[in-house]
Amino acid sequence: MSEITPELVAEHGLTPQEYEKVLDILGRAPNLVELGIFSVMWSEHCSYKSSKKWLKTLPTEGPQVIQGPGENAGVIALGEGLAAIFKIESHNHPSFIEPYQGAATGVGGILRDVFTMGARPVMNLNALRFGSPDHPKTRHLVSGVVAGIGGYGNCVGIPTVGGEVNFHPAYNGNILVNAMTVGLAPADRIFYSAAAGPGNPVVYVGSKTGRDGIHGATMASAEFDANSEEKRPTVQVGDPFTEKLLIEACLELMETDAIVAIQDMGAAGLTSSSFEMASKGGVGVELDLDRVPMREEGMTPYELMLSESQERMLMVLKPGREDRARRIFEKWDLDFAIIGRLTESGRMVLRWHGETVGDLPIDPLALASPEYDRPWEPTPAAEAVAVTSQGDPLEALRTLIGSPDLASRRWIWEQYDHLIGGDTIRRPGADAAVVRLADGKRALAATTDCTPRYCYADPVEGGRQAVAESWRNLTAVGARPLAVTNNLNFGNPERPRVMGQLVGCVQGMGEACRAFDYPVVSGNVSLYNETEGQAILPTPVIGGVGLIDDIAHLPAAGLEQAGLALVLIGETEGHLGQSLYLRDIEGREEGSPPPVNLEAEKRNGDFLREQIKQGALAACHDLSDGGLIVALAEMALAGGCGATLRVPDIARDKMTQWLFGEDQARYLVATQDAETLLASARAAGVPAAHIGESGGDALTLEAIGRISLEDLRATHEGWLPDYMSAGVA
Amino acid sequence: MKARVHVTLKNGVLDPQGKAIQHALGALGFSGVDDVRQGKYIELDLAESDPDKARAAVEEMCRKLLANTVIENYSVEVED
Amino acid sequence: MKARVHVTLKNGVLDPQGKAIQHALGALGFSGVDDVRQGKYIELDLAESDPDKARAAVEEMCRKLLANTVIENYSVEVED
Amino acid sequence: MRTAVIRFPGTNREKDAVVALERACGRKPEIIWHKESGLPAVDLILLPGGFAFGDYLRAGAMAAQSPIMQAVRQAAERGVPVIGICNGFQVLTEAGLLPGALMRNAGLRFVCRDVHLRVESDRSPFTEGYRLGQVVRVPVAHHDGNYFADEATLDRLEGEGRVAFRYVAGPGEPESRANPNGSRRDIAGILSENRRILGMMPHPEDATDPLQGGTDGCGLFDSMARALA
Ligand SMILES: Nc1ncnc2c1ncn2[C@@H]1O[C@H](COP(=O)(O)OP(=O)(O)O)[C@@H](O)[C@H]1O
Ligand SMILES: [Mg+2]
Repeated sequence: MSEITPELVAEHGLTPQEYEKVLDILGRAPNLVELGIFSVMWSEHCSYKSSKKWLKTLPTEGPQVIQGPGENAGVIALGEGLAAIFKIESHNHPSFIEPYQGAATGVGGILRDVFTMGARPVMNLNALRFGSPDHPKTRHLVSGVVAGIGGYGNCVGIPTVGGEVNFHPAYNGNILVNAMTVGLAPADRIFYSAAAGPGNPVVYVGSKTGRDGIHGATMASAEFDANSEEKRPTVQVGDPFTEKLLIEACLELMETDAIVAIQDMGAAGLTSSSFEMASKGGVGVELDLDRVPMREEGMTPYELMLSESQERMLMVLKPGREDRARRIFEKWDLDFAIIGRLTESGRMVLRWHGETVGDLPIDPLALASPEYDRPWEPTPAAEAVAVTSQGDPLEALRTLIGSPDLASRRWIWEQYDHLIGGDTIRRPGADAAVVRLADGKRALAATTDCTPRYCYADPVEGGRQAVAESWRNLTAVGARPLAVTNNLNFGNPERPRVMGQLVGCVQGMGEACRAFDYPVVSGNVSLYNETEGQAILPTPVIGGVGLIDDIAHLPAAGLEQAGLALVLIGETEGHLGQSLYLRDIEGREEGSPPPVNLEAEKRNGDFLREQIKQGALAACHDLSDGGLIVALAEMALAGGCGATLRVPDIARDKMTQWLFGEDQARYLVATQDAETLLASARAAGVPAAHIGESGGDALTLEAIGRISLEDLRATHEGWLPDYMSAGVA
Repeated sequence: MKARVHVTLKNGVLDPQGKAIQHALGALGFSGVDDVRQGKYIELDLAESDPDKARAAVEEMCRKLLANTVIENYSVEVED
Repeated sequence: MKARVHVTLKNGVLDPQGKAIQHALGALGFSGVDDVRQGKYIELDLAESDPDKARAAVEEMCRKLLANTVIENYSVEVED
Repeated sequence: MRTAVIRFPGTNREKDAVVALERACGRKPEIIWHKESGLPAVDLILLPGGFAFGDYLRAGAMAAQSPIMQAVRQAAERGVPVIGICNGFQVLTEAGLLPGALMRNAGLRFVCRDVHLRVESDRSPFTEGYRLGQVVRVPVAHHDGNYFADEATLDRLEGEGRVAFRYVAGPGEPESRANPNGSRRDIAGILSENRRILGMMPHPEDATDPLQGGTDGCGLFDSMARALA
């Protein structure tokens, strides 16, 4: 057994203080296996040591919540005996190293978090951030990430129905790949991870364990030879076929009454899954590591405990159910091995050919992980910006609609099977994805949202805005927003400015979630997203899920017929700070983001949902990046019908602000009956204005000019495919 | 001049395809197949006629495009 | 004993992957690449120790599974 | 009408097919596991979409060797109609029940979108409900749908009227977007010699409900229900 030197401790990412705590807990020095276990259990990824204090401030409860944060995924009730199970997770670093496999295994990981709780996954979404399109790596990363997400999801057979993509130089050295899965399960048959019942068998199923993704000490330790790099791929390769079998086998087993507890082996593999299950259930575990199915010869206990091989699950079965379970996994040609038992000891005892190679107390390790109150600094308030230029608005629109952040994502989602299952009733490209439930009447809606440039300028406002935008996107398809999952992507939390961004964003998110009764039920934190001192923009991605009670009322995403009145819902001040207009037309990334008025959001959204329910709206779209004129152009392109817009007199002198301002809490709707809609709005205290009509094959700004849909479509659809084919990916 | 490139997965990297082939061969009744690894085989026709230069060029192609050196090895042969 | 199988596309079968590689090599500035064909390379570890028997078995594997003879040729080498 | 849907490990579009079959035939199909060696007496066998065995090695290659394919072959020989959609088409070519092969899409990327198909033969139990020359819109979702056969085979398929569907440009769509995968002669689906086996890459089963964005796929399922009832 190698000696534990300070270097070895440091290589395992433990600070000297943390190592002192290890010595305290054990009352002796750990051996290498044990050190490896502490190292991964106390890693930022597994312990949330920098973020825990702040995550606790988020609202997590509500009558709809069956399970909030703390399990593999969050669970909410949909009524009629059905539950939705969902979570989002990042795979940022692996995707930068190897975009195809990194993104693919990210999808695999989040799928497991959801089906491990008993759900059949029904929708995948992904939130992606890439560097500047000019950066030499960007094309390759876009190509690989998109192919990887599609490659995995398509093969497993879960429709990928939504997501978002931004480009910004702050992600040049550190892209973000966040994947979200939503699944469905009977509300009375949810599976949890708390182990129970000393004596019960601990069962390993899925793929064999290889030397994938083992971090920590390498060369310094005598156990590793010079070839260890070659032996230890840092990149895991996904096997979606095995994942598909694993889903089917697990769901088949879940139909029987055999499982006490189940948990996927995600980050830190066997270590975190076994410790978490034991700790949650207050039991001990004995594992015979030599029984773990192994892919390669000569694997060590250290490697087995730390491997991050994909497509594996750990379960505790009821006594006597082993054979039945084994038959199911054999039917699906998957490995099945009883690798241990639960005990009453509260300890994790690891054996290797009969010899004890590790013996650790479970709770101190799992629960007493470090928790830091890291120093933080608020982001200084930004100055208000003045916009004086009044350039040609239609030219600006043409530029924006074909710009990297607003151009059509068709090139991406056509690589995703977004139709499989036959229940996709709103295809990608609109506000929220909509997938019909088996009852044929209701549907789930989901979306991912974040505007990182807002978060950077004002973390609190940005945090609020991300939640508000997701809530709006669900509202725009007539869904009742039910709950969110979130992925907090930030730089190095040891830098007070970055920590301040996290604190601010979480504060803003919490306020908005509270205001909307839109609790956080799951999430993920990804820190240290920086290279060479350049941190990413703070990117707290919100994954929102809502329920449509009757799909008969689903409004169209676009203008599909002439003669409809266009009504703008919500108040327009013309806020251009941090707008895409300011950035992409005037080249200024400046100012404060548009303020989010949570009351106005709620009032306008509730009003809009009611109108949809009454069948008053033919089409509906929320306003966000690029403001009113961009939203209108998107609706015209989506439905294939043009429109005429009247700039109100009061807006004439501030036309740029009126057209491109990114004020929140707004929707653009099309209706047959503007008068009734306006009257209802007045009654509800909701600002609303009749601003134009649908019709024609162009977008016309009355008394200003027109731009043909064909022209708009060419720029909008052209940018991404042209960009991707202009160089080697 | 012809060049031949073999691109194979590094040791220790999971090879789902190889694993599936091995399994399928077993199901077809071929016994005694202990391991299967699948790689790529790429043939190039080059205008270059100097073998050393051709090899150098193809090795650069491997690094830049043909192999994903994070998970794959490559080997190059040129015809003499 | 080790066997190596090369599966290549027949002449006359258009090879989209090869074409894409050729195009990408051009875009990367490699000139003089006249043609690229991509095939598969499969390595098998066999329990069999008689080379003739091993070869015969692997050829049958190719016919039955490893190659699609509508579009592909195969060749087998066994280690001696 | 009794129908069977074959399920391989990695099959993933069986639900879509089951829903469409049930809608047209009024009866749930039986799902048959690939390890079975026999089939119940049925009037139609459907091989659905998916990634059987991960599509590793070649799409459909391993599935074509499954025990159930023996039974499918025998049923086909007795004249039981067999339809392979997407992965099912790939399996049928790999099993030698249909000529040619499905190669990687010419664009190398997976493609999921609506395409337009012209009905090239109304002489089969699968297509008789369509008008010859009718253009229908249904989605594709595949990575290996690039149909290849040698010239002689292609000539023969055309000569014998065995091309069932061809990709064509839809209204207002550029020619260049018509064929999503590079298939020879824009072939999207073909029939066997006796016209009782159909293989096609597009997914008519995902175009059977207005909420899916179209119902042009109903023609195919209704044809089968009528022809085989
Ligand atoms: N930003 C967050 N907000 C709310 N809950 C979070 C957040 N980040 C992580 N969680 C919760 O913490 C728990 C552990 O997360 P994680 O380690 O990602 O789980 P897993 O190991 O299943 O991938 C989960 O219940 C997750 O939902
Ligand atoms: Mg988990």
